[in-house]
Amino acid sequence: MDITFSAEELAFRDQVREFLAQNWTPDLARRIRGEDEEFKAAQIEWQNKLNDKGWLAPGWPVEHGGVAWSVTENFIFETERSLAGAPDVVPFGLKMVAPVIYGFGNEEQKQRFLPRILKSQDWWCQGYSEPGAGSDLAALKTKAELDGDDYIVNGAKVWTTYAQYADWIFCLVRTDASGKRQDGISFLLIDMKSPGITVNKISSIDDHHSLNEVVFDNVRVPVANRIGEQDKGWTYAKALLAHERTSIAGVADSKRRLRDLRKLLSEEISGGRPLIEDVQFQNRLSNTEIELMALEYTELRVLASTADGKGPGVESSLLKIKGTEIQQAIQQMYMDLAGYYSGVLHGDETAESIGHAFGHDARKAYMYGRAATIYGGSNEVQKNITAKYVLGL
Amino acid sequence: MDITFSAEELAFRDQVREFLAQNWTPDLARRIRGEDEEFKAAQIEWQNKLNDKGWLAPGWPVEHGGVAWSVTENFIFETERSLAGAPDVVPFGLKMVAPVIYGFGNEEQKQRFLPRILKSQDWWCQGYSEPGAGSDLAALKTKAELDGDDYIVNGAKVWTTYAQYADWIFCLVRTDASGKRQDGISFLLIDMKSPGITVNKISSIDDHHSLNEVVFDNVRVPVANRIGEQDKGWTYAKALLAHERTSIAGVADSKRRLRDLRKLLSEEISGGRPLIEDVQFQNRLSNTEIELMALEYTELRVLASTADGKGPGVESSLLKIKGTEIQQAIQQMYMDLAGYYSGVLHGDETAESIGHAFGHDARKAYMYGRAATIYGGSNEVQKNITAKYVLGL
Amino acid sequence: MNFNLSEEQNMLKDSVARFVQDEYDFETRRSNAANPLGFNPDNWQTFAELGWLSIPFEEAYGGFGGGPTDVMAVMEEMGKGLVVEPFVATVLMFGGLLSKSDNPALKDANIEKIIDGSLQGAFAYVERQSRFELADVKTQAKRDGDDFVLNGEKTVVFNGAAANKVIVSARTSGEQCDEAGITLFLIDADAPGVERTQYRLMDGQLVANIKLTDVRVAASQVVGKVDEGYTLIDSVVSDVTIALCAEALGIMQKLNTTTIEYTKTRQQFGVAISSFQALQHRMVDMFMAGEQAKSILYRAVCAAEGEADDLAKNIAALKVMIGRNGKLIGDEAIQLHGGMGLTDELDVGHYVKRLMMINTTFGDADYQQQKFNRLAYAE
Amino acid sequence: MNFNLSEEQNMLKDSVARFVQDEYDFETRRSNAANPLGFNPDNWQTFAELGWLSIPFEEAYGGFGGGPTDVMAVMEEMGKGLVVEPFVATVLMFGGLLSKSDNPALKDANIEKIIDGSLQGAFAYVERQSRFELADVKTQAKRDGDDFVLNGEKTVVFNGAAANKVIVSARTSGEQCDEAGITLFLIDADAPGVERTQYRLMDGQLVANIKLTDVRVAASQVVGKVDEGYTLIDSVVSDVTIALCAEALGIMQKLNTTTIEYTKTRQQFGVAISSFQALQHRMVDMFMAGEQAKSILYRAVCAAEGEADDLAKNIAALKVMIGRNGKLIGDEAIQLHGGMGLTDELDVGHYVKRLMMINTTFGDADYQQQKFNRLAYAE
Repeated sequence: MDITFSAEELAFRDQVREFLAQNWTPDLARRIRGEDEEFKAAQIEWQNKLNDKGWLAPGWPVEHGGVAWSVTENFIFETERSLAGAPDVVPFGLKMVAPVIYGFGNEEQKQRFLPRILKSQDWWCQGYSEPGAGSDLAALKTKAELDGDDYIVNGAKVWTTYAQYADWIFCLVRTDASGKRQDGISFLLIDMKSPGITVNKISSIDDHHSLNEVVFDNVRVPVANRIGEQDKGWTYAKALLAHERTSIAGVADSKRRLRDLRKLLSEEISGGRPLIEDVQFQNRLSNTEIELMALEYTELRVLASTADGKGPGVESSLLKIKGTEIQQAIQQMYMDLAGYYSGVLHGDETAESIGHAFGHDARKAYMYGRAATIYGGSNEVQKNITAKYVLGL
Repeated sequence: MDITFSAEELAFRDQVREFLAQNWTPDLARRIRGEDEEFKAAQIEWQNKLNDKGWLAPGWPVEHGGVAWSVTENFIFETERSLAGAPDVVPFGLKMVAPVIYGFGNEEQKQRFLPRILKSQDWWCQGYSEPGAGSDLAALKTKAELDGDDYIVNGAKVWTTYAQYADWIFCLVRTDASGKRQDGISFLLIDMKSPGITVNKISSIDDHHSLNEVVFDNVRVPVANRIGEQDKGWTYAKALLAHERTSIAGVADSKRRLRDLRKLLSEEISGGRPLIEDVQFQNRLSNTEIELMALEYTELRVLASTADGKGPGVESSLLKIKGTEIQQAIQQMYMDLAGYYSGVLHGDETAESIGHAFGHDARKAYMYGRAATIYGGSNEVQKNITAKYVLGL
Repeated sequence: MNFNLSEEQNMLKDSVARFVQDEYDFETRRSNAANPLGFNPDNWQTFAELGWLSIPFEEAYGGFGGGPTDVMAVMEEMGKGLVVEPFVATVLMFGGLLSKSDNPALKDANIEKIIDGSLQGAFAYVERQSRFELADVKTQAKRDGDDFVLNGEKTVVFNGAAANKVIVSARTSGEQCDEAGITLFLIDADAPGVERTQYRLMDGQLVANIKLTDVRVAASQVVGKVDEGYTLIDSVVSDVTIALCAEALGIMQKLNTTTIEYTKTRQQFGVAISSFQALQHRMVDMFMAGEQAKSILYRAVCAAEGEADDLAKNIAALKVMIGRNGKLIGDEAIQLHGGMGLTDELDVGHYVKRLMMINTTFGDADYQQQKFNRLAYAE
Repeated sequence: MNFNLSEEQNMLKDSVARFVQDEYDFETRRSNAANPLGFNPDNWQTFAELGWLSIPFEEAYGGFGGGPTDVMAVMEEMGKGLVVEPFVATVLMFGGLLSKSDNPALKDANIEKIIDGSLQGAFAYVERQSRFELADVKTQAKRDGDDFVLNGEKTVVFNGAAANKVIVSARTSGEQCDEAGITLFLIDADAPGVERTQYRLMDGQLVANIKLTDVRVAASQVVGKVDEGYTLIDSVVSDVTIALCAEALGIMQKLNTTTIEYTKTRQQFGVAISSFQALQHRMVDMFMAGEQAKSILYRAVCAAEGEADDLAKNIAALKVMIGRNGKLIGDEAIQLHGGMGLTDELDVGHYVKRLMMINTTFGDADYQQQKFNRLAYAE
């Protein structure tokens, strides 16, 4: 039992802090909060800065441009990044499709896709969920039929985040409908510029455009874009799901959000007293903070066990469930702090001219946050998985 | 929408208060808190006083000695009784078997059993649950085989409250194992003095003797003691279950317990301040009090709907679930109020000489109270019932 | 004791239900909300014709003379339809203050116009710093001869964009948070010195901030008595709280029904998700939360009808439970709808947003619980 | 960064686990608790022989020199066996105060005897009025020449019935709730003027109230410094809190395992109740509660090992979570065992009772949360 930092680790922390101080500028922070193209350009700029430093791809094999951080270094980086308010990378390319490509792709695929992901030249999105198959991934119906050297893909994917920006989509498609539901699924990489692809915006409750439906109408996809073997896609996707759950936990970001919330609570006056002095609000804060203190160590335990070669495993469901519950509890506190102003939509007027500057952001985060317990396998499905594979029920 | 009391109802309330002031004496209150025979005698004395006044059996047909109170009168009586700290009647005879007897029994059975119940000459207990069948009542295995004018009963019942005092037990027994599980069950009244009956004490977590196992070894029960038709017992029992749930809610008693708790909280000092001034404890109190304020009206709505001839119906599950949750929340608060003294078992010393006088009682109530969410059909089963019959799921 | 509506009340409730059924499908509601006024003025005329705008007013002024039960019956149904027309702002808040003000001249001049639908009103009581404290009033009113001169800013004024007249709380004496020293003024929304900034809330309401710069108001336009406005505010806020909670109950019932229906049709893992026991138990929790909310609403309405001593405590309890149970039902409704619950096209999110705004209005569940604690446990 | 035990710690943990496995089945435990001492003295000798009684003491006094991690490893396994022998009272509390007291004479005279098993100790800190406030001390100690004379009453003294010696907190100066002015005295349990009343707690512990009437104690028997006892108490209570929480973790793990096993065998409605999804999800909640408790225990142990600045905050957080998650697990364990969970014959209720006593000791979850709030949010 030891979590004290070594001298080397402390030096690394200083290095991270220095990097953030120089590169995570207020101007970049402002632009990244923007909409559409402004956001996209700023996000890419940020990722390129990380890549220039060689810090964009922890966990990737070093020969493909990854950085081989220890669990502790990773923890230090994430903590510092988050406390500085800098965002995570967009996960679809770097954290989701890349591990599948370097884990199961062929050499040509690795050479073709990984460098462009590192340089943020391709923006990726994820094509898993379908209108009929939400958390029940294996029920997917989008089908791919072989026609010479191509697959012909027909069907639709939904809840596709940032599909409107994407150059590529990675998809689970059905190549054989005869066997068990998990069999007969293949993993395809599809160019979003292919003829026959339509992206339909989904208006969502956060009044922000992030979700889309992606429709495939006789889309031709070269067989060369298939990862691994035909009909074995489920195996490749599964390896990735545990990782997705772990990163959804968002522990470092929740820590920063709580810290900022505390500050706002000490500035907000209710009945002549700062709201932070209100015992009821203190209890809500500490209920969440204590869960988060524990979850931070749960995550470290999972990471340490991964480093020991045991893999994140099914305990990652716990991280996903608790992590998203904590996120939502924090979002709720921001809403309650903002009071009447939590309802304000952006109009011609800025939030500042109306009331609290943070009301609008609180609402956006709250509404978008409703998705966290649903995507990546709903929390109910995570409980089913835990009941079956961890508890043996 | 009207709940104001009429002049007649106010007069009735005064009458109830006067009765309680005269009959619910401190001496009786002391004895009824005693153990074993002292408790039993005091309980019977109290029921006889109610019977002398004609108030023992609300809901019974008047011709059998019942009192035809309106919903409001019943509410007034229960509220006043509870606020005075007087206990409810023991339900097994008066509230559980009696409605089955006057509802489904024959004339001879009515004449034989009802007067003795009213006079508390027979102490009844309930033989429903079995070792293998808890909330799944219909899985019962105790069997009764016809032999001339008798049934021969073999099997065992568990969790039988106060079987050690009982003169009679009403039982569900299996008379036919061939059909659907709910069919082939009969409803028998069995004399506890019958040869072949053994009562085994179950030591329970409250260190108090209330639960028992009742074993039947070739017990002869006259067919005359069967209610209604053979194999139709489930129908009679079911009619009773909804009523049981309603009375388990214990709204009036919870009101008194909360009132008394408030007083104790204002006397207990923590860090120089009365505990009632602690915002956290206030919130726990009000969380429970507000639920109870609502549940009181839920109960009134159910009662009013019963009075309109609509029957308590399946909504009674809600009363049972919420009512028992409230009881347990109150028990927990007493425990937390008592602090270290919540753990004190009775020994040679009285509770007063050790620390808080109420610590021992708090623990007993808490431990016994764990049963409330389990008996009468566990709260999980109540949710299944509500899902199926109320929500149509 | 009875919890039945009178025949008249049942007719009223049915008429609102029928209106919602026939005239207020989800797409129509969307276009009503998108109207530059924030609601559909034709509907408002319909409300006038159906007599709904007269409900809480005394018969002497042409009103229906309805009480809390009548208002509850109407609001529950309006909740089910997510009606955006400003019944609460104009009739219950603005109209309520006038109605309870004991000022015949102002009543004569205004109530009739509310009832015939020609006058839109608003009550401006929130300030930037006030949070949920009704007595936290910085807006100043200085006497100048027969007039008062108002300076300050009010925020989040419900129906503030469409209102022809606004009742404004302002300080005529006392310190910033004192209950004494608050006076209510009836002003024209286009009076010189009144500057409005309109914006939308997430529940579709069009609201406004109102800046007051040397706004001159005749003393005859004081609603109630000088320095004694707080009592009037408190009483009307109490009535309106019941109304909003009845609206919330309608919404909760709608969300429960919708969620149950959705889970019966949604297939996952080869079966309808309504067959999953874990979800069934959670829907039972939603059902119980709705029934308990209904009970405590009835309790508060009975207390208001009977002018019970513990009315304030009942109303605080009501607001706490509506806030908490509303949150439980809203959260579960979205979660059980899965991805569909996140879309703006389904009505679920809109119901949830309205529940959230009702929770916030006049203080959220936490705030109201502290009020309850003070009433119940402070010696 | 690593969360592994050292080889030595693993051996220690295994030896406790083996003892529990071999020597501490449920019936044996029951008879150990029923012993007039409140525990089995033969076991105590075994503990001494296995070296467990030496764990936290400095090597200079014959100790093992163990730290928080060693104690955690032992206590987690003791929790699983519901061991009633007073390891916490004698070794960690009584021994801990001596060990941290910087008083070589008292250490020389006592620690060796603790380690060889011949000395039973107790720490008397609760008073009738004190609730969870360690500084609320009314017991008076007046100086009289080279002695102090003690008067007062201590309640709920763990191991108070069997203890040969007792450390008593008493006030030598200051007001009733002041942290300054508390002094710790080492007294013989059978000294003149000491009157003990023993009784049992629901978790099987035999405890005592101790009345002190003109009890004369030499100044040389002051543990630590006069008037400065509070700092010592605070430090030892912090260590013992971690130990008790490790015990609680062992109990929670045991309850989780037992409950899962029970539901797999218990049939209702024709199937094992473990197949009901609603119960499965609740068992997942129990599992998550246990894992989170384990994580925050590790966090507190790491903070203690590293003597971190925010140790106090970590310990308060630990105690809150152990209290709350312990309650969740205990409640669910009983509920999912149905009627069987209510019987004294099954071990479930006994585990739950011990969890409840641990929650109460040094302040329950609510109390500790307020402490956390003060540490975290008071400027």
